[in-house]
Amino acid sequence: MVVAVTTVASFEIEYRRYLDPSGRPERSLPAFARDRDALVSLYRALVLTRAFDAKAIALQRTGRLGTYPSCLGQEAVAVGLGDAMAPDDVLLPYAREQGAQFLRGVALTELFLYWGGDERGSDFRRAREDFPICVPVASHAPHAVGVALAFQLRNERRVAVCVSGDGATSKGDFYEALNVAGAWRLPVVFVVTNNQWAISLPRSAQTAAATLAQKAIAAGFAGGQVDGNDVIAVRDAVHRALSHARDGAGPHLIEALTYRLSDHTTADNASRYRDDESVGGHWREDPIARLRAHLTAAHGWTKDEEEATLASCAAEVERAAEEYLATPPQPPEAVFDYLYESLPADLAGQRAAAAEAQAAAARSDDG
Amino acid sequence: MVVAVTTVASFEIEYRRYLDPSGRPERSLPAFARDRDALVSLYRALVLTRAFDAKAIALQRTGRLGTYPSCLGQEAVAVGLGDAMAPDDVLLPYAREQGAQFLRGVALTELFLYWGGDERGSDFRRAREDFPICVPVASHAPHAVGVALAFQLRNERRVAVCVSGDGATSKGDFYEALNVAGAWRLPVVFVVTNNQWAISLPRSAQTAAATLAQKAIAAGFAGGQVDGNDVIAVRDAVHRALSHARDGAGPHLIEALTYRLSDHTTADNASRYRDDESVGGHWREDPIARLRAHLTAAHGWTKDEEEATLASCAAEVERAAEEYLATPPQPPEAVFDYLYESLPADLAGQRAAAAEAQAAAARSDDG
Amino acid sequence: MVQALNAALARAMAEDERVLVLGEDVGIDGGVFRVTDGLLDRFGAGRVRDTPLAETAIAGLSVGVAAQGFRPVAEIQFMGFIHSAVDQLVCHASRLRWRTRGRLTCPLVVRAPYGGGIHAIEHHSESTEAMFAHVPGLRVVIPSSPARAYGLLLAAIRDPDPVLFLEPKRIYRALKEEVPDNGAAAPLDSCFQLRDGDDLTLVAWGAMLVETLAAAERLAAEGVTADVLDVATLSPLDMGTILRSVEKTGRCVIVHEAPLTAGFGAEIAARLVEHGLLSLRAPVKRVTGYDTVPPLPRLEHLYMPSTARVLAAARETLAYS
Amino acid sequence: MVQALNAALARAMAEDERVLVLGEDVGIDGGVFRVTDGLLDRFGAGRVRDTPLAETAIAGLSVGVAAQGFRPVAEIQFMGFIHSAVDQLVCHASRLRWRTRGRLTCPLVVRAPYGGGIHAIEHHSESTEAMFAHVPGLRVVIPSSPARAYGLLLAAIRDPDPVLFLEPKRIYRALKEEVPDNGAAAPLDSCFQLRDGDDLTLVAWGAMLVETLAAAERLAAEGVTADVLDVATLSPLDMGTILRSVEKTGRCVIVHEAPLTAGFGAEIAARLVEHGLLSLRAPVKRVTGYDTVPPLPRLEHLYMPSTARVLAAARETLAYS
Ligand SMILES: Cc1ncc(C[n+]2csc(CCOP(=O)(O)OP(=O)(O)O)c2C)c(N)n1
Ligand SMILES: Cc1ncc(C[n+]2csc(CCOP(=O)(O)OP(=O)(O)O)c2C)c(N)n1
Ligand SMILES: [Mg+2]
Ligand SMILES: [Mg+2]
Repeated sequence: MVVAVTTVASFEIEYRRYLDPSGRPERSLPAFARDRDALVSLYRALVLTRAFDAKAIALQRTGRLGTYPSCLGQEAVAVGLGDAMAPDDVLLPYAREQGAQFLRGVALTELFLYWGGDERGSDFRRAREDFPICVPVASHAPHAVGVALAFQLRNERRVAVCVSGDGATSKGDFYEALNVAGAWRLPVVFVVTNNQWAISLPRSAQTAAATLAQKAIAAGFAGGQVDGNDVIAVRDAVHRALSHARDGAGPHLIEALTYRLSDHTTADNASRYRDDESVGGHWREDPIARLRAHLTAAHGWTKDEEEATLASCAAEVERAAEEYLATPPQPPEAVFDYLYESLPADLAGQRAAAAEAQAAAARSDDG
Repeated sequence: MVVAVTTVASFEIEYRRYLDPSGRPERSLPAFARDRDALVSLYRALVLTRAFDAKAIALQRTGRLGTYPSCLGQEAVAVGLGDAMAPDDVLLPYAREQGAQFLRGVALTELFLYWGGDERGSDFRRAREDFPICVPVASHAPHAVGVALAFQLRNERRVAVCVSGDGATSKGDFYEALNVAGAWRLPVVFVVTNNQWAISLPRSAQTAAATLAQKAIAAGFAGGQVDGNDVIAVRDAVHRALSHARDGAGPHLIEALTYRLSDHTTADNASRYRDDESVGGHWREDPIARLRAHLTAAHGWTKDEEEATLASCAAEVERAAEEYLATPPQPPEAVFDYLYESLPADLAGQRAAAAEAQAAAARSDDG
Repeated sequence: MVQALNAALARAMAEDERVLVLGEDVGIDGGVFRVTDGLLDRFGAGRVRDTPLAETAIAGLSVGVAAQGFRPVAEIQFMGFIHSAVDQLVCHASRLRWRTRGRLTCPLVVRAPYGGGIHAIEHHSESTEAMFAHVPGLRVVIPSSPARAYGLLLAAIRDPDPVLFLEPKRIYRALKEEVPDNGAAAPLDSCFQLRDGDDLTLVAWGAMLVETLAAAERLAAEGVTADVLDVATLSPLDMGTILRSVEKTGRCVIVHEAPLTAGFGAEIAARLVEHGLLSLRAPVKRVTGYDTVPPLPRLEHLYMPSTARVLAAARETLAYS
Repeated sequence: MVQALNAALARAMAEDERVLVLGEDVGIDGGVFRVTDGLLDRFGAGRVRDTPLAETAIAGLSVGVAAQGFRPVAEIQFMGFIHSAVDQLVCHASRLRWRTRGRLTCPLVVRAPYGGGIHAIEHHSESTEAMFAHVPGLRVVIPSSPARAYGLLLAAIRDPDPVLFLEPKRIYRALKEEVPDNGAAAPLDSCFQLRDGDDLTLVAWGAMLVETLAAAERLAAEGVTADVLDVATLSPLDMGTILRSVEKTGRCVIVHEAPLTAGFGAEIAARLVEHGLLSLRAPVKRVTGYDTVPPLPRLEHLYMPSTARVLAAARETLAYS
């Protein structure tokens, strides 16, 4: 029987990569990536991020930091997008964007403070408009829409960049944000770091969608995939999306394919749900080794330069760790301040009572 | 510059229609639609629905019914899907599916009671497993996923059918439901009645998506469009989706294109946000006239048959309205019962106090 | 009250271009209750925005645009649909200043019509103010007259922190009164004393002031005078005024439409017994909705606290000694 | 407590095949706190389901599958993430039986670890039980020991109506005790009396019983004896037991971790003054978290109610006359 059918819409999802896992270019590189200095600074950002990550885990293991989410193996996503952003764009991170935050001007000490359990870690001295880390998954996606709305209302050529994980794409707020961003053609770029896991849930069980990039189709704008372990591809894709958004052409979604080499956090034990061999295989995709290989082959990166880079990053991380460990906690009043611009009378009473309670506790041994 | 791009996924959205607005078949009709009796029963269901709708509005205007959402012009969507469903499938309606509910066995009197402000209107004597009308937009979509999960767990060849509007597709719970349904390959069909409006918001402002059918792409399953004013196309599309789901092939989304000829509800005044001319034009698409024209041309539908149908539907609606108006309200205790299977002691106290308060009010004139 | 709210919004938008109005049907339709009527024509589609049907996004994008220095006034069409916005209000709006030690702030107002008594359809009669009064960092404000609606909404919009502004829809059009559009804000930290008395303190907010004032009238006719306090700003709460009144009267009845258990009346009663036990000459009574779902229209009248119930409680309290 | 909860879940699944367990990471990972450890192996992926990361869907599909006769036990990984499920709990789970006059029901249990004191990251220390105790039709249950966790969880799963089951994560592993896996459910409508006394009534729930019992110990050493009541089932509330105790002691201190204002302690205090005023020989004190966000680990200890604060309040109450 003939069926009454006409095709009314069709869509495609593209994938981008420049460097193969061994660091060999598969295609001619984008302009920025032919400049040795540009690549070296990307490389240093990757190395610094990994050094910070290792130190954070070491501090946690020795009881000097709280639960911490490692970004081991995913550094290129954060570094690529952080490098592509303009200073006055606004970053809305999830939790594994250490590399991007550092490039944005967030101090290593600030991130140590935050994961060390001190609210001042979110009071960035630079990157004043960037959002703090967002623990409730995907709940920052609507914030990015609001930030982009502010840019649109003020006719500013700025873009909000929201980063989330593969698991976040299952949440309603993620989708609502995409839909409004599309409906209002807002300058916002959604970067989905697909590290293949949401704690113990593999990407394959998170959604039946063949790609996470196609989540954007439901919201009426384009999405694409990129090799998230190829920092050149990430930076290039994010840069394109940013220019597109700056020109008023609306939002874009980038799915960066990578792999979470670490446990979900220091509180997690991934061996309960995935076997180490399969994880080990992903080291072949290591974004740092990949860029180093390319630098060596194409730009004569030397052993001395490598060692100097490692050393300076290690030193920078050590300095930050010491500064963090030397930072005294906030005064007790900090429990009450910062909630309202000016302390309401009702809360002032509690603030006083609390001070009294502490004084009492100090006097007695009951505490 | 050559760019490193490969296409990793592509999608298409199809549109189906059998009868053009004048009732002329554009394609050979599906088997069921060549049977005069089948078409006549569909036709009667459409006429009955419109008669009920008119009566409900009349009752509301005369203060004998509460706020009511008319389905004028959209009857073919509900009738087509209601007719396609098997008795033991489960319907999760939004609010304009009167035609489907009647075909499922919900009594006209029950819907009058519900919109008249009586909870017993949701205690369907038949269609015992169907869900009641769902006022919080899209919040029933996850319920459909749960019902479908029950069918899957029991290996039953049953399907949950969730109906919502175009506005509902912007909500996070709608999307979360689609995503889980796709991930778990559940037997559920989502029908989106795109009547072009969400109260005052036109479909074009609801989302940048070219179609609402493509919302399914984000969830990893197929969606398609159908002419929602062609009851044959609706029934055919829903029937295909149901068989597909029954066979374990997972969910499907159908966007039924129609038009809300009425105000949003009896509490709304659509002339504030759309001009009557543009609305009037849509009468050319009237699903009832369309099927009648086809019945007349292809099956010798007579004036007598037409009048008999109108008369019997009018009579059925009148009987139901009288039954509704003659139904005394629930006893006062009904305010406390049905909340828990057995009344907790704490609530029993309030139940007694309430009875006392009423008695007092009855005695005095304070109430 | 609708006109007063509309005037306050227009005033706020005119005097501060950072003020935005957004929500479902707030534009050309002027809001389903017409509170935003005319704002689109006057201030344009940039600042008066119809949103897609998505409460989480409405609240969440408001947090984002507020962090950028705008002052969004977001409408949730009915309080029954505010639940999808709770996550954004609890995890973000109320905490952004706290989380960033004051670096980013959230000068946001979320407006929502609330309460029953208008024979509405399902999910259109809820009053869940107590759930929000429990959220640190979120102000909860409820007007009970056109004048207070005007002054409190202006204050809420000018406040640098997030405010949940609940509008008792039953009295949207009931109470008519001339409200001078003078831009004068009302205080966000004090109860309003609506009647003066010596024998009894009646505490209420929102539409329940109608029944409460009627009861006070009735009692006055019988020679019993009552303080009638409109709490207005549930959070932060002005307990001082209530304590002072009960110190004088020794007797208190609290009236609210929300269910009894864990309703906001409990907080007031608890503070009375904690800080005013000595002045209490009778048990503090609460006249509230029952711990049930608001019934559909046919039985709704059995649920709503009535003047008769307020009077009965008042008389019991007065009889106590 | 983790083992007791795990045993209760296993028992319930073994004795009733309609019982399902679902949530994020409840399968192979056994839940981030291991409460569902081993259930996947024993009962299979059909009945123990890892869900996508979507709390609204978790709650909503649980309502749907419950309406079909299953008995889902849904886990929300931390109470700080329950807000996205509020809409489903308030508008649907708690009302399905009511809305359909008993035709469709919702035998659903939503489990969530709650409370602070474990030096967790942001949004992992909340206690918002009061918001849910205000929802008619939703039971709110909180265990304070392994034995009560076992009995109350079994009762919650067997109950024909929706139950929010909050697990005080601070004592997940703190209190060790042998719990016989005898399938015996605990009552869902009564407080547990943990200590007997004459001078004072201490009321608490969840992890706060640790500080409360410690305070009672200390007072006993000083010759002051206290009734210690574990409310356990906040809603519906067993006020009778509390009233009887205060009738005896005349003095009451309520302890909870949640912020003071509109916390559940207010409901108990309010009922004491409404129904037990005559027996009150001192103001009812509440020792609670402050009306602030739970601070991050470095200052968290300043927020958590301490034994010292409970003692101070108890002594004030005892000194009062
Ligand atoms: C709304 C919400 N639910 C649950 C959690 C607990 N949780 C923290 S991270 C996480 C998985 C996130 O996965 P993904 O989005 O892929 O990001 P990833 O951690 O893999 O980078 C979960 C379930 C949370 N933080 N927020
Ligand atoms: C969550 C929620 N938000 C807002 C409303 C108020 N409301 C009722 S119907 C409606 C528009 C629905 O539009 P659509 O989904 O297209 O269905 P239609 O009414 O057009 O059939 C709105 C905003 C609601 N019922 N639920
Ligand atoms: Mg992930
Ligand atoms: Mg519509």
